[in-house]
Amino acid sequence: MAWQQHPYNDIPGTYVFDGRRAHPSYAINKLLFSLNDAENRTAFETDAEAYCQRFGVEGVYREAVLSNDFLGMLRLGANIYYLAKMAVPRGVSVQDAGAAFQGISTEEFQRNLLQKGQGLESILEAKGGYWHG
Amino acid sequence: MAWQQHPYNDIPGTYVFDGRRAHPSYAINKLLFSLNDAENRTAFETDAEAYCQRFGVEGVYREAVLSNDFLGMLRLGANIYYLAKMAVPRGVSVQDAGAAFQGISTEEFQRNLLQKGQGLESILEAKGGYWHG
Amino acid sequence: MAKIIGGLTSSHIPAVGNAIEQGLTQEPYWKRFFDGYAPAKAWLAENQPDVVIVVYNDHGLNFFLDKVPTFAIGCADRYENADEGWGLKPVAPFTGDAELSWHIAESLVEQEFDICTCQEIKVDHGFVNPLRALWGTSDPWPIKTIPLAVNTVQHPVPSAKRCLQLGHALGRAIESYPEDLKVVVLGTGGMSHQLQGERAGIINVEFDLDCMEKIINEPQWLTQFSNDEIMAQAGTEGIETIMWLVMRGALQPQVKLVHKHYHVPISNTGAGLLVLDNQ
Amino acid sequence: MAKIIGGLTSSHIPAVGNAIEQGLTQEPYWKRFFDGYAPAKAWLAENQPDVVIVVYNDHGLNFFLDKVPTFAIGCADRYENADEGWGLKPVAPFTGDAELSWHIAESLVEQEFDICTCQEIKVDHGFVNPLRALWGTSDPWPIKTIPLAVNTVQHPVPSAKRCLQLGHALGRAIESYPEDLKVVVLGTGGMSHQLQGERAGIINVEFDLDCMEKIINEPQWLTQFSNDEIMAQAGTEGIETIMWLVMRGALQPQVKLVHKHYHVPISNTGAGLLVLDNQ
Ligand SMILES: [Fe+3]
Ligand SMILES: [Fe+3]
Repeated sequence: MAWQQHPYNDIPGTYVFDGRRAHPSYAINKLLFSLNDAENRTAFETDAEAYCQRFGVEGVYREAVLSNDFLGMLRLGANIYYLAKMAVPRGVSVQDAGAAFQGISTEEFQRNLLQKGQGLESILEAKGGYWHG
Repeated sequence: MAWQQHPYNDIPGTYVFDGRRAHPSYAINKLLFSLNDAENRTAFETDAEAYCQRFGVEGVYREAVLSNDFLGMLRLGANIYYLAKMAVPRGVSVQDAGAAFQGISTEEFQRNLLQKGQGLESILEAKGGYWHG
Repeated sequence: MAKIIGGLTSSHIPAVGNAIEQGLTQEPYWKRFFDGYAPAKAWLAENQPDVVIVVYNDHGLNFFLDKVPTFAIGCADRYENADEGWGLKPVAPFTGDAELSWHIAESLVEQEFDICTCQEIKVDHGFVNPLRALWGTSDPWPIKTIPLAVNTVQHPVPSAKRCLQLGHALGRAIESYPEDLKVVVLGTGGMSHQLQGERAGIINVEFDLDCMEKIINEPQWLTQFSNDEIMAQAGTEGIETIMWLVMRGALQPQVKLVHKHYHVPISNTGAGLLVLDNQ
Repeated sequence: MAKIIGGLTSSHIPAVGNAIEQGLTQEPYWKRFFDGYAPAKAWLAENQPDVVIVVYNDHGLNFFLDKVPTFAIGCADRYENADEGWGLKPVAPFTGDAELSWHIAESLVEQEFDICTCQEIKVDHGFVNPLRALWGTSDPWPIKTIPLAVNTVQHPVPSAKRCLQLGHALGRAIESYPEDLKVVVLGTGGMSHQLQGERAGIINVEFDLDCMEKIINEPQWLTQFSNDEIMAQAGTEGIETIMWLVMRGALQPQVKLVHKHYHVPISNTGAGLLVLDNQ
């Protein structure tokens, strides 16, 4: 048993979705993928415990699902795109999850994003040739 | 619209399963693939017409399915491996289908195959190094 | 013979589709982003391509982790959009061109690309949103489409170099097709963003603009970087920008820049739009 | 480090599994075919490999035409056999080695093979029957397995040359794995046969024997042929023999022949068994 090391493991605050992360979390991701289907979403809402059992989601994975612990699910290896299929209908956006990872509010997370656009027009003018309306 | 020609189209008595064959026969192959599942096989046995409709199998494809016309299905583009999932449980083997393509009996088809083994040991002895028991 | 008349790039994030759906494109947050699509729309209206090859990644609608192909091509005459789990109403189905798809698949396999052929694909926001932004949401759609899916979700992900090489092979495949067709190739996704981890929310304007400049006429620049290095610069989901190289590789070595537009932020991302004339 | 100790080839046709299941292996039709496996079994018993990479094609159990990858690798710790539609009782599940699988997948993508990673695979007779013939049907199985599926069903199919190159890359991938493991690679399928069309039933003993001879220490011989030429010689389903090249490519340029066995007909096919020592 030997998971290989990668340079991307050294990028701080970053969880690259590779085999090492995907392998133990296959069942939870399969459950999340199934929520593409509206009938499955209803079945999940109706009896989340039975739904976990159907997909073999157990232990800490099951606890995270049943308690809507989206941050915990991500840390356990849920893929962010699959997670969105459960979180978004429950009012938790991908930005909410990003903010939670940093321990800040979603408003602050969004303000930080807006700040990346500060001075954009002058940067683009310096580069030249960009559309400006 | 332009299906490309291939040298394999010139091999006599041969239908290579490429895009040109697979494209128009997608629905019938999807129906046949579904028969991997025992529940689906029962549904198909119970009401083959409804089953065809469920998979969008229509026209000549539908007629071939409903009349157990395995040779017709092959000629229409059913893949031989998928076809076996319907034919074998109904007592029609891949060898029966091969014989039907040639218009001979399965016994004759099998005799022809057995003849390919005639003189095998002396051929192998000439080559050298083969196991002979 | 078929001719690649141009290449485009576009963001594909879900929020773009939502903004269109909810009529927000002239709201302050969105106005500059969407207004920048007008010159691209004008070029498309003038040049009237017949087919668009959409290079995109699936985000868990059509492909699950049981089967993650590095490269996959749609080989059907029709592609459906579908609910991705958020309950959004799917847009009208897209018309494909199965013969052209199979020709491309055969050519790519001959050129030693190990493509996955898909006779049925549910196309997700990564495919749909750039088409909505560039052609306008419509039913029926005014152009034939061929999905070309690149795995950017489940690592290992193909390198920038391999994506550019796929583009070269794609260009040869399309231009060896005997029917007179005007084709455009659309690279979607990116630019810099990271959705998960404590590093979520990074946007690297400088790296994005370097990518935009270089992809125009020096795309091999991006192939100097490993995926580790691209993710370090552009975020884990920023790796999507490698898909632009598939588009770029399909064009001639030197192309004419028609339009260049960059906006930030759109949702969590830097958003870049290029129109490259290949004629 | 992991070491590839040898390579084997075997027929994988359904009838082999049926004969084992029904206890027919000593019947006149089957005796010579199955008796020829004894030296292979003895070599395996003596050399005790830990893992077998099974190069096979799926025949419509795990992969449908909606997603046909050229090359796909199992990345799981367990693989189930399943009913293929004929109602046969599945054999016991197989134990995988997910870490080794992911290492191979990462290495192959780095070496520019566009593999499809599969975290779940139902393995069909193409995978199961060679294992039953070589190790005996058992529960649990005495060896870890990794499925490596090659598309030989839906054309375009990879060339013999590409298969041999995949083998070279597979060899490098396995032998760069840090764990001490003894690995064998098993190429399944073939040899000449054609199931459909008026040409059904062809068997080309001469071509089969040429393939067997050349694959031992001159496998590039087979790469001179296009798939059209191989199908003309060996039948449409005879194209499966290209999978032997994946096995052969993973070994050293020169190997020691341990065992060579050919029988005809088995069902509609020529059946070849090779044991190649790579030590
Ligand atoms: Fe995306
Ligand atoms: Fe086979």
